[in-house]
Amino acid sequence: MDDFYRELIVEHYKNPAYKGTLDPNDFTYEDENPLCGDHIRVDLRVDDNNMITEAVFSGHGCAISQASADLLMESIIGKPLEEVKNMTKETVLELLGIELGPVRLKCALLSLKVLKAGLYGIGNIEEELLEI
Amino acid sequence: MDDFYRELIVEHYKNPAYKGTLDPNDFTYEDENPLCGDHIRVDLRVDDNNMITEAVFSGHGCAISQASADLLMESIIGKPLEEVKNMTKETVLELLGIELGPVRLKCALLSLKVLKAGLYGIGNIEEELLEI
Amino acid sequence: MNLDINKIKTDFPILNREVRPGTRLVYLDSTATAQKPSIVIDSMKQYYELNNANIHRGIHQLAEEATAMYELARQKIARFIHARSTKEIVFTRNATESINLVAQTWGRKFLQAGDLIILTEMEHHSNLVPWQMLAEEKNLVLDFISVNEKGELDLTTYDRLLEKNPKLVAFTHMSNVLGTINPAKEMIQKAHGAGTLVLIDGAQSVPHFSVDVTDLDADFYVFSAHKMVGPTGIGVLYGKEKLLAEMPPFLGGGDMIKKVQLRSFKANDLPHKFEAGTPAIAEAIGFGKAIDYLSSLGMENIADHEKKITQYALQKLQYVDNLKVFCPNVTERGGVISFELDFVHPHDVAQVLDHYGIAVRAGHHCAMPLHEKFGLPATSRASFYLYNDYEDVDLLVIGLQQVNEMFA
Amino acid sequence: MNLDINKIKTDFPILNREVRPGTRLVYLDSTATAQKPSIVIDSMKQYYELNNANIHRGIHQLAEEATAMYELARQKIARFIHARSTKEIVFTRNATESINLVAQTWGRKFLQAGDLIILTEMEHHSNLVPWQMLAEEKNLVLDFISVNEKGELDLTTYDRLLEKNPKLVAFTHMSNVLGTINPAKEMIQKAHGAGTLVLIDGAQSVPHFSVDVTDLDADFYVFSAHKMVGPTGIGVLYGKEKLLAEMPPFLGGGDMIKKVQLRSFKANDLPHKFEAGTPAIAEAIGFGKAIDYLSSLGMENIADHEKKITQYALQKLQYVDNLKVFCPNVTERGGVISFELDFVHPHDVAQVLDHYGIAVRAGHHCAMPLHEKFGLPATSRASFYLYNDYEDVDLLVIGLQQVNEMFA
Ligand SMILES: Cc1ncc(COP(=O)(O)O)c(C=O)c1O
Ligand SMILES: Cc1ncc(COP(=O)(O)O)c(C=O)c1O
Repeated sequence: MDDFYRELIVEHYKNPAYKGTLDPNDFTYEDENPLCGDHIRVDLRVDDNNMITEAVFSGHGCAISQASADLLMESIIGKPLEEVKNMTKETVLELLGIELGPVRLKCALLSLKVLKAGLYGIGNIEEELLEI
Repeated sequence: MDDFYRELIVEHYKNPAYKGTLDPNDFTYEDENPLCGDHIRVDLRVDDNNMITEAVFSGHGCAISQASADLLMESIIGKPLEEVKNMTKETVLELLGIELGPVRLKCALLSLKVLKAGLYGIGNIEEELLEI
Repeated sequence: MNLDINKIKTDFPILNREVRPGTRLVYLDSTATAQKPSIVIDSMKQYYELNNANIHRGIHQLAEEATAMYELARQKIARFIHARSTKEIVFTRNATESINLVAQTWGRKFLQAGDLIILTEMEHHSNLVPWQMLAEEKNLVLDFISVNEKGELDLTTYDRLLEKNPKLVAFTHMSNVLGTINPAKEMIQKAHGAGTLVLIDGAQSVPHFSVDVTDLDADFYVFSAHKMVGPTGIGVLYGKEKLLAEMPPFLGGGDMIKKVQLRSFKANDLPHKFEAGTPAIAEAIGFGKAIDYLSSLGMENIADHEKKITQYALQKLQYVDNLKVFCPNVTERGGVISFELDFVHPHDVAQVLDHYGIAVRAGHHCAMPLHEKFGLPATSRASFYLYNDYEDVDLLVIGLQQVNEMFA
Repeated sequence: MNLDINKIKTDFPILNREVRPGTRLVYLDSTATAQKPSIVIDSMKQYYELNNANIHRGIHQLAEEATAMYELARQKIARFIHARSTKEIVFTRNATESINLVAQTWGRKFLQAGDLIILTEMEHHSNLVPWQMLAEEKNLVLDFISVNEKGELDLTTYDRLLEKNPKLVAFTHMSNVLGTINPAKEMIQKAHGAGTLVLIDGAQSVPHFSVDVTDLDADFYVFSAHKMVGPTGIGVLYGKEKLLAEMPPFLGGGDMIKKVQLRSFKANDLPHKFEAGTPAIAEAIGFGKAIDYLSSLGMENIADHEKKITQYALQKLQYVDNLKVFCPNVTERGGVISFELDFVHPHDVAQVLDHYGIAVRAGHHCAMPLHEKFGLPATSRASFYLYNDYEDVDLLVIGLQQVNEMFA
């Protein structure tokens, strides 16, 4: 625990590599988790082949939501948009490398939810993502 | 059990001594227990001092309600009306000489309820009587 | 496969009990509530001793365990009745609350003065009174599929009633008095053909035979844990997701919300939208174990066993003097037999049987209108479940002969 | 009298649990739900193993035992809160359902468009949403007693609001976030002076100090068993008999009726009128044992103990860097402390504490409007009950220092 918290999560939380905004961008979307007030925005740039070239997040929240956003941004750069659509809760959990209870899961998945909801252009995919 | 059922209750049920109606009478009142369909009517005659001279019941129902009605009639003859008003659940249970669960209690007390409700001229004294 | 009833009896601690010194319990009142196997009882004890916490919002270990256990129970129930998703499984206190929930949310929102609801003459009060209350409030019309002499629904009146454009048909899958199993699938098809939704009272079916709400195509389906070897205090409303989604919330409070401001709130997702306040957590967990227990025996085997016991009982009861079974010739029937003994009031029957340790019900069994229709104020009722055997039936018969003798 | 906490801890099996190998549980989340002593857990196991039956209508031995046990629990509760009669004690699922019951029966019957209901800014969602739903349905007006910076109700706004002829005042006896104990008796007197009825949310008071509804002269009073060392799945609505008698039934079905015909019913006497269907029987029995347990310790002693622990904790927490208690200066307070750690999200606080076996809550504690008022999306909350001791507080403090270090 000390391990994961300090070394991975706390590190990404305190020193995120992909925090910021892009202007102009090809994609921007934001959402929040009313439970804890976490708020995340994601900005992307893509090339002509719909390959992600740049990805950053902004907002505030707990270490898990911020760290997983940072890790997610890192992982999607260089990937086609289509591939991102297929990402699941498992994708994020693998990035974090830890097990999470249902409440923290919502924190961890907020950035993926923002990303997918933005890409699909639909309001509510949370449940599909979060189904336990 | 065999004892009480056969010897007291079944006996009074099968061969009630105070079953019938009085015409004319000084008092008549009837009520039923919707739970089991038991129906009891009580007819009384009183003398000038409001002393009960004759008491009979009619109706139908289970052995407990019929037997306790028969025992109750027997016990009130020769008593002043006022005394009947003060009779309680314990009075009837003593007459029956057995312990009863809450459902059978309602059966046992139906005749007293009829009697008291009639004497008080009020609709609902069941609860006061039946409170456990 | 035959159930090993001797083995099963040992799963239920209460069946070892002596009602009075020297008198073993013969429990023939499972239609009122079922007994519980140790696996169910102990799961709740264990929950309280190891995992107890409030759910859904907690981050600490206990809260996560409790939440996972509670939601796992929902999954088990969804699978048990073949629901499409856990979103279709709402936890309530009992079947009764489930019916009221539909009446007070779906009914209040979608029904208007003059709308017709079809019920049947064999309903339990719990599937009558909620609709009477709604009918009074909204000026609805109630009509009833009649019960014929045989004790079955008269499907010709049903067809005729469906022509009147009813908004809902609500009926019991199995009668708790006659044991009649109604042709739910056929009746649902007919209702849907007429554009009508169907609510099924499954309080007596889910415990006793395999139910597939998706195959039935039921719109709402309700039942209680306590009648299916589970704990008191918890029941289920199954509803098609689309219908539940359109319904307004039922009770307001913690857990059923996404967001609250002083003057407004946003309801939570299904099924939480309908679960206000701290739910029956331990009970859900016990309920899940009850499902495990029933599944491990197999609902087909349970149904078969009950059928055999019931046939045996119907045969044996013919030899009890003065005994008249209430509708003995019902074709499709579960393990419930109501009867009268001439000259003996059902209360006295029950009390004398109790003396021999035999637990039966006496009364109107929460179905006064059915009793009234047949001119009976009350009946005695023996009902059978997976832990009853032929010997229990034999003891009932002996007990009834004693009653006869006493009152002869 | 001082409580013997070491002895008490052994009454609660879960407190022996290691959350993870080598890490003992430090349970500081009793405001969400309390842990249960063996006497409560075992009473329910024993009920299922010896007495289980459906109640009220049964003549056999088990049914009579179950009925007597269920009704005895009601008596214990009536005595515990000093109700005048068991008719005033209605069993519900939880405090939330109790509030909804009042809103949907009394509220629906007696309130009209434009009528004013007074709530407060510190209410739990369960004492907000039911009134919001009713207000929307009937076009009522809601207004709120404000909470001042100190964390107490502003009684001047209350006086002003009472002049507007409100029909009901509903407020919590004790805040589940700030620990504030509101001056219920004084507030009820004022309300009655203005001709207004009062509902008190006692979810956090009845478990923690002695409550006398008759002395308070409360009109309605609600609470949940699970927060007072009792089981999940059961709560209470106390109502003055006269008020309950005037209210229409809530849910329809078995047990809440005297008589049913196909198109009409006659409601049962109090309190059964409000208890539809098979109730939470085992839970009532466990609830009764919880009352016995609390009474044996003495509510005064419990309150004293919690006061001491809370004072100790408030003092100790001053020495945790970056920690800010949410309203530390409330005068009358129970054993609840919400706080923030600068730079660390409450979810992270809770998760790191959990690593050390310390269970606290993080979030809005079902009081979003209060958090919003103070500009906090979420807080961490530690709460104390009769089984917590000074060592638990010390461990919390050490845990928080660890959090600080990790996120420094
Ligand atoms: C002040 C207050 N009111 C109401 C409730 C709701 O209690 P329940 O969830 O048991 O209905 C709670 C429980 O969190 C509470 O703290
Ligand atoms: C057919 C039927 N419906 C509904 C009910 C009500 O069940 P509960 O009391 O668990 O709500 C019963 C239980 O007696 C029943 O037999």
